[in-house]
Amino acid sequence: MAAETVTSSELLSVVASRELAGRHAVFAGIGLPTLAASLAHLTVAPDLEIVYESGVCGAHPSHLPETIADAVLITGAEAVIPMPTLFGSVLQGGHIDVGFLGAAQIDKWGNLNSSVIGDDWHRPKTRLPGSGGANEVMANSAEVFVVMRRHDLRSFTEELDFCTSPGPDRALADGIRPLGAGVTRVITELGILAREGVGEELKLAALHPGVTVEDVKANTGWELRTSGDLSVIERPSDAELALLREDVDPERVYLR
Amino acid sequence: MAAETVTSSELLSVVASRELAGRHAVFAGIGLPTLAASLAHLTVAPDLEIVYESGVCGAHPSHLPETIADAVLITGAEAVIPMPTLFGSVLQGGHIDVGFLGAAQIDKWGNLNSSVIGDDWHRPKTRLPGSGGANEVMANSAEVFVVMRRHDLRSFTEELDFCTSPGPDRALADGIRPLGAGVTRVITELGILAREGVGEELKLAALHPGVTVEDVKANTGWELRTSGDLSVIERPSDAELALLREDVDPERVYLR
Amino acid sequence: MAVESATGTSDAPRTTDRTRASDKTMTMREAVAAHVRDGDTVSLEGFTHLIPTAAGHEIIRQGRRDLTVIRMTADIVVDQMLAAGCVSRLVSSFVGNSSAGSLGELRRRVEHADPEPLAFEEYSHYGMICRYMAGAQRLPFYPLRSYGGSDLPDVNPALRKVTSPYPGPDGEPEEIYVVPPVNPDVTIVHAQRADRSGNTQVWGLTGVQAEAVYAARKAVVVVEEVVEDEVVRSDPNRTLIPAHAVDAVVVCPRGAHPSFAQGYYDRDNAFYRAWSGISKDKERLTAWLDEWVHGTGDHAEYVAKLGEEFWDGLAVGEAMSLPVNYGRRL
Amino acid sequence: MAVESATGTSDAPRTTDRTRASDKTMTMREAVAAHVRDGDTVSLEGFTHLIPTAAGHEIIRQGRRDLTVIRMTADIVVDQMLAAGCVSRLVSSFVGNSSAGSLGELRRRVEHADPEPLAFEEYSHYGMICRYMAGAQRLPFYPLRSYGGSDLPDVNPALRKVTSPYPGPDGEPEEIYVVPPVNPDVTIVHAQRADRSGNTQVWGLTGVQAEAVYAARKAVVVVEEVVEDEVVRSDPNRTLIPAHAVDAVVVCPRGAHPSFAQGYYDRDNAFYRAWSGISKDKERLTAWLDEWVHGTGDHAEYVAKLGEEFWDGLAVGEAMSLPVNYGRRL
Repeated sequence: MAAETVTSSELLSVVASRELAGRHAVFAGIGLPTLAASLAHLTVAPDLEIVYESGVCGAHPSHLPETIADAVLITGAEAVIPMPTLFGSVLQGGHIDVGFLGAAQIDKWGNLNSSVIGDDWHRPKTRLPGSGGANEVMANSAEVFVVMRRHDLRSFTEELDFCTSPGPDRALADGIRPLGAGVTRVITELGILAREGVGEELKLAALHPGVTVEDVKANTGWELRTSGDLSVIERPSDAELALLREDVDPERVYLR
Repeated sequence: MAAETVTSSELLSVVASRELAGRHAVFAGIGLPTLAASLAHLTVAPDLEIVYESGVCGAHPSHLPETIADAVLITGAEAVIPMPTLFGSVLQGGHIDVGFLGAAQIDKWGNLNSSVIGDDWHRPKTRLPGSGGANEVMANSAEVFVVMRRHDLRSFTEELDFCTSPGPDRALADGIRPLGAGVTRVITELGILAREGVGEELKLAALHPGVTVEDVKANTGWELRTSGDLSVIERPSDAELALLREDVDPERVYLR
Repeated sequence: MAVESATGTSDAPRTTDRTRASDKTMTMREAVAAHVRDGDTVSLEGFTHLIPTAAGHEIIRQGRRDLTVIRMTADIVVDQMLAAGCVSRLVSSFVGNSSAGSLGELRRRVEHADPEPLAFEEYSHYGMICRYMAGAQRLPFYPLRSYGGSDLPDVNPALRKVTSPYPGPDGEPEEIYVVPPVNPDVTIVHAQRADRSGNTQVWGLTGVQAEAVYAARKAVVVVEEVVEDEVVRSDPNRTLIPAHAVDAVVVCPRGAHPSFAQGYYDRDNAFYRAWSGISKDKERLTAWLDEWVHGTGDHAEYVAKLGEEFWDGLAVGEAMSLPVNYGRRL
Repeated sequence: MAVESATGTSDAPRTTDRTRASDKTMTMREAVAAHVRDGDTVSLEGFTHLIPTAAGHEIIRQGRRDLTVIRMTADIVVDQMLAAGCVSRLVSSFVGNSSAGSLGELRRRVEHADPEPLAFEEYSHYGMICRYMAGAQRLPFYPLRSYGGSDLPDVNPALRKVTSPYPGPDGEPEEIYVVPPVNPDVTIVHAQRADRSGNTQVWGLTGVQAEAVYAARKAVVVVEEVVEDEVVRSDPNRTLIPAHAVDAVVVCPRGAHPSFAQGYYDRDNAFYRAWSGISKDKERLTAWLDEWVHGTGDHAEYVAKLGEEFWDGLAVGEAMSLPVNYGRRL
């Protein structure tokens, strides 16, 4: 199992899983976040629970789920709760340590756009799906991890076309007291950007082996600063890859 | 089954049942209101549903329930709903046609006191149980029926010692838009007081046979006015009494 | 004494002319004809599970126009209703084909006003949930900790702020966003089973269906099967929607396809993936509607047209819940 | 890169150090010792059904003082805790012995400050429910259509008004009362069953227990029985309280007496009727506490002392729910 054969999905899943060390409750969609959380459960976060946006807590699926509402997530789960309870008591109630989000655009404060591409919301160039629960995941999770396959100037922008899910800095400017730290980790094919909370920009914190600071800067739309203790990300270990490939996604549904 | 043998409980139950003609959803506690609603279901209101404060809808009890939470109300019921749904969606949501309430004191506007006797809430002469759901039943039911065994100056007062459950007139004066008509019927051992809605006092609307207007006035703490079409209440019919005694409460749990 | 009905002072939208004991079963055709009118505000709920697709198709067949559709996840059924010209306004928090791709018609309407503009009110999921809760609870607004710093309030004037009358944790006044209630003219949901009077039981993902029903002036429940009263009454906690909130019960097996009904049939993931392609091409989309909606008289024909082999592919096995004891007085 | 925990900016009371998979079972003695401290705000919920009496008794045995007790229906268990001197403040919406009579100790405390005053915050039922909902949902307030024109706001300054940012039905500004959140230090509820990690299943009357648990910093679930994981997982919709909200699971059969546990034992109506007499006489009340609470080491002793014949009188028969199919992928 040589490191060279590691796919992008495997790499991102393994790196994200390490960031979940010690966490208890994760709000995650299907795909890389589920793979990361499932791997973390087997390695660095044995008590980890994945809460799905559909209301499933403590799933024990017979097959790897294809959607957050896959019937296999429900059968055998520990609890299935109504949506008002999920969003009201669990998410807004403050029970989520880490929420996973994706987005079409992210800026240096970790604000996210998943609504439209183009200047005019009313007549967008591209209509995207919108918030779903992203606005709430951002507002209420203790912290948010963003996993982006693509690290390029289209996604990492100086200015968002539209802010769907704001971080705490924008909330404060709007007179609203933020409850969480916002985006604290952005995990991409190039490395990891990180910030800790209010008033902090996303800085380059770690690089994948072989990637340079210049590579990342060239693909980031704002003037990216580098963390003082910039590190190189350890390659996925044989143990991590074995668990991921044999236990988490043996049919390679997501490990494309 | 001569009318002379009719007990006070039977009389009040029968009279109250007639007032439920055509109603669909009743919010009722155990005792006379349940008897009245059960009898109405067999006579003037075949579609009547009793919703209990405990969250039971469409009960089919094997025995006459002793409390609103009696286990026999739950087994075999059509629905048992959580308290936030009961009070939020059913009651405040506007699904109750008639709410039944009791009280220690009632005034001419149909405002009710079930909190304290005595001038000082902080150091009352008698501490009563308080609102329970009465404040909400009053605020949200389309109309409220009050069944009072005792019709005397202690209960029918010019001024309440404390207003626990206000009618719509007091709500308006407090700047709150009322949703229901408040108390529209007060059924006692002497007769029926009635009002239709905002701005109206309770007036004497009907008398039991043998009771005089003066009897009622002497036992009412405010200057009671009489309705233009004052009527005499028909005695319970043999059919009503038979249903009440044989079908509704054959073990005479409440028909003392 | 004559019993007069109190008029009260309420101008709230609720009607309480629903009866509990009566038989409310009717066909989908009858239910849509009776309860969905041109210009209505129609809520179709079901979060990825139990999506009332068959009801959407019947609305298309009956040619309803100028509807305001309220649906958290505006997905395939909404794209179909848009393409059929039923919808002039959409209120939603997610306009995508699940995780499987895009909604072609919706994007043409929004991005190019093709063939005509679509009025769109954008919320987040919890914003929609709170609107239903406010509607169900007859509240003037519902507070939520969303939207602070978002651009959504700039394009949706319904998102407003209230100052709490209690000091915040720092002792200073605290502001919070609120959403207004929604009271649909009719809410349509799909469920596993109900009795004839409308006591509706749902398991698996229960979404926001109960709140959407309580918020509505009228409610239609579409079910996989109508069961005897004894079945429902053996487990009253399973009744998510009591009869007093229901106006019509429609029996429509497999009416949630391509979504799923837990314990009845599985999700048709292949159709979700196919929809992005179908809907991207207006001609293909029109042909699909002609064949599968206008070309079928009702959902039973649609089901038959898909064929037994197809349904075998979505069949599920048994995983029965263990019973609980409600107790009986001895 | 070292993983550092984000401090965030939240000063909300929530802790997320609860784990899902671990075994949280402990004895009542351990649970009360660990989670109920002098001066705490303690919520005990269960609306006439599943009242956590045994937990109240253990709080008495351990001599807790200066508690603020939050309970919608302050009934026998509250009267007992008052008499034992545990409680300095009560937050409630109904202070009566069900429909069976009075609470003697409560009335002495309120009417005569005997033996000492009781701080009392009076609400209505829905006011209490909304306080729990605001607490669970981390809201600064919760609006409700109660209290307009009531004297309750005069004696309870927590009842305040907010003006809706949307016009009322008449186009004019609309005011509504609100209540503040409650976040108990610990909520204790009784339930039929849970697994070892705290996934708690309740049937029959479910009251406000889930909201009271979610509102609390810590939660103790007392159950009639702990069951194997497979039992809970056979019916995940029955789980009212997920493990992530639970800190301790206490197995305590018949711990809800004199209230009832649907399907397990019936209500002891005779004791409810007797309580008015017992509590009216301070000496009788003290003797009752000495014999039945201080005089028993734990609830198992209390149960044994009542005797088998007694429990036979509260036994219930079988009325099993019909199972539903959750489905299995083929």
